[in-house]
Amino acid sequence: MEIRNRKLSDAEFEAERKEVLATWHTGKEVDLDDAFAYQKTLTGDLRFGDKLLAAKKERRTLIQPRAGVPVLDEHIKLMQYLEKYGHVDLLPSTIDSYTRLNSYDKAEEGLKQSILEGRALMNGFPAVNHGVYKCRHLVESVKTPLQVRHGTPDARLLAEITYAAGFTSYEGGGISYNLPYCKKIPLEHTIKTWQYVDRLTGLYEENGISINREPFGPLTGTLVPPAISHAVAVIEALLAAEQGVKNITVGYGQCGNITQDVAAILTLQELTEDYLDMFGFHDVEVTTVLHEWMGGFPEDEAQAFGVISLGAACAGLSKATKVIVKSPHEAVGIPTMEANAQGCRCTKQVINMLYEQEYSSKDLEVEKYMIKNATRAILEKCYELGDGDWALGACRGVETGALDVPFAPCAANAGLMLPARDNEGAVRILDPGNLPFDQETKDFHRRKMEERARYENRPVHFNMVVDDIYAIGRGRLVGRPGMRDI
Amino acid sequence: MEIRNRKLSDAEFEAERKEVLATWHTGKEVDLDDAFAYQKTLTGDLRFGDKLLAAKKERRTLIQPRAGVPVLDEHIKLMQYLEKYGHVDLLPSTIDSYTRLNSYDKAEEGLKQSILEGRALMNGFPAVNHGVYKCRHLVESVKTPLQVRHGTPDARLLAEITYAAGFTSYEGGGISYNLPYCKKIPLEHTIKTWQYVDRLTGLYEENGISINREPFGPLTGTLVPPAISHAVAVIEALLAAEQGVKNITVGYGQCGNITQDVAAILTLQELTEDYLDMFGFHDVEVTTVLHEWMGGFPEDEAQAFGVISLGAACAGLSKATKVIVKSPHEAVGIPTMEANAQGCRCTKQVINMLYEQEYSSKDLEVEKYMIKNATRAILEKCYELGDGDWALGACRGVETGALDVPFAPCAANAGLMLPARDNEGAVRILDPGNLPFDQETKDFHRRKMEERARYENRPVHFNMVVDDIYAIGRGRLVGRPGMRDI
Amino acid sequence: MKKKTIVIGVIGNDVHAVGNKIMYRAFTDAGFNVINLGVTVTQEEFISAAIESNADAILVSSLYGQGELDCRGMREKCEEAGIPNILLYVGGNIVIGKQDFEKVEQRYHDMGFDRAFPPGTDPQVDIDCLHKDLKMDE
Amino acid sequence: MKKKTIVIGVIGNDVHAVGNKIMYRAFTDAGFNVINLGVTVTQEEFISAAIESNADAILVSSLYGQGELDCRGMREKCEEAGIPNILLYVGGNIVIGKQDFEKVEQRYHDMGFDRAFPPGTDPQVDIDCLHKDLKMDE
Ligand code: B12
Ligand code: B12
Repeated sequence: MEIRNRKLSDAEFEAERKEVLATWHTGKEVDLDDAFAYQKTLTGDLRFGDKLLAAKKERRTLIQPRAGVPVLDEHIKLMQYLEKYGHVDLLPSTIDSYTRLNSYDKAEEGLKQSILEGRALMNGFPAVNHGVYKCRHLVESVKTPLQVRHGTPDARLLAEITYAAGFTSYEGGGISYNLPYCKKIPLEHTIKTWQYVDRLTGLYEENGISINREPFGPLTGTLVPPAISHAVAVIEALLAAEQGVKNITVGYGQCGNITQDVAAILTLQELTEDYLDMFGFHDVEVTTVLHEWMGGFPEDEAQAFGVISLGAACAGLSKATKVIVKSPHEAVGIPTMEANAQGCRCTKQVINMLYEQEYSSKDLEVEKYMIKNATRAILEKCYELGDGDWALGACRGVETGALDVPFAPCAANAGLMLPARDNEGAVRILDPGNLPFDQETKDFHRRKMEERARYENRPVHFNMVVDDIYAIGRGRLVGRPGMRDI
Repeated sequence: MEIRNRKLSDAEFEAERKEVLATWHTGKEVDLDDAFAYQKTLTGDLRFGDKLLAAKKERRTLIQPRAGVPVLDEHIKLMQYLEKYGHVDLLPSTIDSYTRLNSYDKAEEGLKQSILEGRALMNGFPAVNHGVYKCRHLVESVKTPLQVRHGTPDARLLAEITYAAGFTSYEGGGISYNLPYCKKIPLEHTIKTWQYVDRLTGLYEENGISINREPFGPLTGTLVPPAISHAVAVIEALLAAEQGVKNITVGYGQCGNITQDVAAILTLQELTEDYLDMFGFHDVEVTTVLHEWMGGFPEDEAQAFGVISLGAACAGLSKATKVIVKSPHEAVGIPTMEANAQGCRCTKQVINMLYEQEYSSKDLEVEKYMIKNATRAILEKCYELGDGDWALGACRGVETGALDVPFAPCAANAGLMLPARDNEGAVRILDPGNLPFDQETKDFHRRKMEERARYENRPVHFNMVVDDIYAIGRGRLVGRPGMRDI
Repeated sequence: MKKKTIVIGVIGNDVHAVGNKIMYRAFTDAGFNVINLGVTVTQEEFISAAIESNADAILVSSLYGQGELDCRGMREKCEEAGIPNILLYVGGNIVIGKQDFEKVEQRYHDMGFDRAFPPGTDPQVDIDCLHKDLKMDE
Repeated sequence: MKKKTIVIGVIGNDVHAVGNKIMYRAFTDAGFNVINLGVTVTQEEFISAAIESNADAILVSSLYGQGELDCRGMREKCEEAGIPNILLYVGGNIVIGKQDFEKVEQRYHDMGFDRAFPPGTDPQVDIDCLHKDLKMDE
């Protein structure tokens, strides 16, 4: 497949669209004019992007949970509960894993079984199976804007249906919903399907309807150094902008060291704006999202609240535009609506208490500098590999390991680099693999890892990585040798 | 009463001691030689002070809950539960409020009723009524050093009994256990009874047994500016050192602005060491304690976890030697042992995750400077008022409002100054009353309050204070006009 | 309308002063004549203050958990003192620990309190109840 | 003693890769011959890999919650494929939400799994069970 970063022509889009809508019977329910008309009834605080922009202006951090159950009525109940008892500012609808891999028939079966057994057997809301009208019923049952949250390599039909139904934000992207979310799908393929989603978004935009788009920041959620997720975010923002997207939220998953986390959010905003500007997209609005800790959680709920609070604190201190909330059930399973709302209230308390506060650490500048340098190095290498084309560059970058996501299941990912925490708990590069870093950056990371090795009296080694993966679940940030629970 | 800061003579002490031991029948159980011998069996990690010093060296923050129930067996069960499921480093025994005001007969009745009804009717452990032997049984039932935590203006008998029983730390002081804890007892009186406690501690010290002493830092727990609690802590440290105390933990209650809180712990350590040194006490070991938020809590447990976590974060970031933990039941009532342990585990998770991290805010120096300046101003004024005697100076300072604790119930307290939060949530002085601040300090506070007034578009006024008192309970730090829950 | 008089204070060995200070302000602002006895108030002190001021109600605060012990027999003492029908409220954290409030309320009703309020009750709620119980809006 | 062979992988549409990578390492370090099928593995893939490698056990991971749907009929498929008695383990977050694990275990036993493991089980526990069930220490 030849992939290029250029706007789909109307003809290309139309042709592809026919195929997409035919992949499941609910595709028939989508009518663009009707969709535009419906979307236009949703204004002000009912629009995701508007609410984000207002928050950004006030330097407020909005809160949003993840949540989705298969059966429509139950899902509506869940959303209303989160509105009322979670005090959420933004609502999700988390899509089930069958839909995510386009197994609509399996989803149909799972939905049926869930109704039959009276309990959820799927991990999310199968929006495609429900179709446009049922999803509109959902939209009309709440007073809060809704976003589709998923992990779908080919999310074209899902976008068609949910946009037509009045969702005003859509998570995902061709890289961020490939590498962490599938095993064998080529990157060209997902970038292409996501060009479609972005073009669809652009089409709405051209018709006066702004839909917020959010590349998935945390990737595998496991020791992802900021520069890597930043590079993905920037590329996906550029790809989206090319198709006419105007409202983008770039994301980052809390790593655990406060200085690094605050620096990450600040640089994410700066870098994305810089690159969009540099490539001529001057009218794209950029906001940020911090995801509370995305790796393995402690099983104990009280400890989980501690992790949640520290994530919330980083969001609050960095003035991320929104924060994606975890629940005290995280380590065990999909939260009950009560547990989910608890995570929200805990987060809101922390966010509120930090609203007035700024984080002005002396080390912040160093951290910001290092993140920016490393991100730019990856971006420049990709651009070069793509001969000036971001889509091609992303593919070649991933292939060669210039853009390398740790622990990704996808075969396309090189998997050569290894991350680990340094002695202050910041995520660094233990082995750069083929990351295109300059000597300064490499030395910095190496020095940081050696500092830790000296402290722990063991060599810089993969054991550190394993210990770090377990660490937060066992009550600490850095995986020290011989650590016990708490 | 003539109060002077000088070491009690053996004769004075002996005479007073007879009276003290006669005030309740369990006083007969105290025999000093036997007590020394018993205390000497407790070594290493069974001694509170040693554990604190080891932690200080490693820059670790130990965790300690509050907990106490009337019936001995239940209390032992509680302590063992907290050891096992709270992962606590230090144990308390919180004393009931009848014992605190020396109503041993009422305590006896409450204890009886509690046994009779099979549920606790008192808010703590009546150690005096239980006496030396039963308390030794408690000490022997746990592997963690125990501290007496209370709020007792005249705590002489309680000290005699618990020291003899093997407690290795004792909270309180003549000022900090007067102003917040009683209505009419003159300050001279409590300073005098606490000289006795400190002399008793000194006597143990002279016999090779170090007992840790901890002035009560948070005072009324409600918008107490650091300089005021610091001044009390320093004076009580000096008074204790005069009687021969060698191991002192000075405390501070989280105010909510991270920079202020970290600055407070750092300056508390510095100031206490400086003054002890200045007055010739070169061999006193000083450690610090941060109390998680001591004011009104949110009723919702998830929100309470947020408050707890932020407190824990301040302790972890400032490397306080220990942190006193709150529970998610705080707003409602004395926590069950389960809720208490939850607070501990949440705190431990946060503390652990911040162990490797430092807080190096650029504003920290300004904050430290302001706290030190204001504390020194109060201390110097008291010293001057006391004609060079700290005990007399404290009394005269309180009388004139040079040392003024907000919201204190005690008649001795002037109650002229008013605190409120500034626009960043730091606790400032809204009305200095008679606080002996120089122009720079006064201007600083005034400016900070005016900043807030401008932002809120209302005058600097007592309404701010009321709003601030409610704020954290309602889900935020600064009490803004018209605020709703969360 | 004549100003209604209420006596407020914190009972027993309880020294929680903050809520008391705020209640004083709130009730004064709401037009009551408030006799504030502060903290560590005995049943006897409440009752004599009520008699002296010819009060319409006594509002007992208890925060520290021992309220149940401290409040026992208060209604009987009021009867003995000749104010058998005086309105008696209690509020704060009136028992030890987190308990089912309906049961707690019942216990206080049994002790002769007209109303018992759960933790953190907003002063506006108390004021509304006083208006109702003292028929102030009729 | 001959090395025991085990097949591991993550079933269904599940892409949780981290635990799988760590298990691969842990079992290899513990002396097993490990066939790792990675994520999104079908029942058929597990079974053919087990037959091909003459495996002693299949360790199914399911993290994403839909394991119950994905695992139904697996024992029957093993029987059909001629490995009716192969040791079958399942572990991870094998149901939706926080459920009573005893009931969950029962459900998986009923489906023909020899053992089911609760969330976050340490690899050492799995290794100990394998040693026992494959009589490796006898
Ligand atoms: C600040 C505080 C302290 C300060 C008090 C300083 C002072 N002198 O005022 C200090 C640190 C000294 C302290 C000490 C103690 N405290 Co204290 N304290 C608190 C805390 C955190 C806040 C109280 C407060 O000021 N709230 C703000 C004000 C505005 O609200 P309020 O007091 O609730 O009052 C409002 C309403 O309740 C209502 N209200 C109050 N009374 C009445 C009456 C009527 C009739 C009505 C209608 C309404 C009403 O209106 C008020 C104004 O809005 C509470 C827990 C909480 N609420 O978060 C614990 C708490 C009250 N304390 C408690 C305890 C046990 C103690 C101690 C025994 C120490 C200990 N074991 O930890 C000692 C007691 C000393 C003594 N002899 O009394 C417990 C009581 C437990 C229980 N009931 O089961 C609590 C609930 C904490 C807990 N969960 O363990 N405490
Ligand atoms: C990281 C993570 C992700 C990453 C995964 C990246 C990747 N590709 O690997 C991302 C962000 C992409 C992700 C996506 C999703 N996730 Co996820 N994820 C997690 C998380 C936070 C950590 C998992 C992890 O890596 N742990 C560390 C490793 C070392 O531990 P482990 O995986 O548990 O494995 C160990 C043990 O369980 C055991 N073990 C595992 N398998 C087996 C098998 C046997 C036989 C034995 C004996 C032992 C054993 O040994 C392993 C090594 O120690 C967990 C929650 C948690 N645990 O805290 C949720 C979690 C697993 N995810 C969940 C869900 C629902 C999803 C999504 C559907 C999105 C959503 N709704 O939020 C998608 C699913 C996509 C898909 N199609 O599969 C749920 C599952 C819910 C449930 N079962 O009820 C969880 C529990 C979170 C939650 N509470 O909602 N996730």
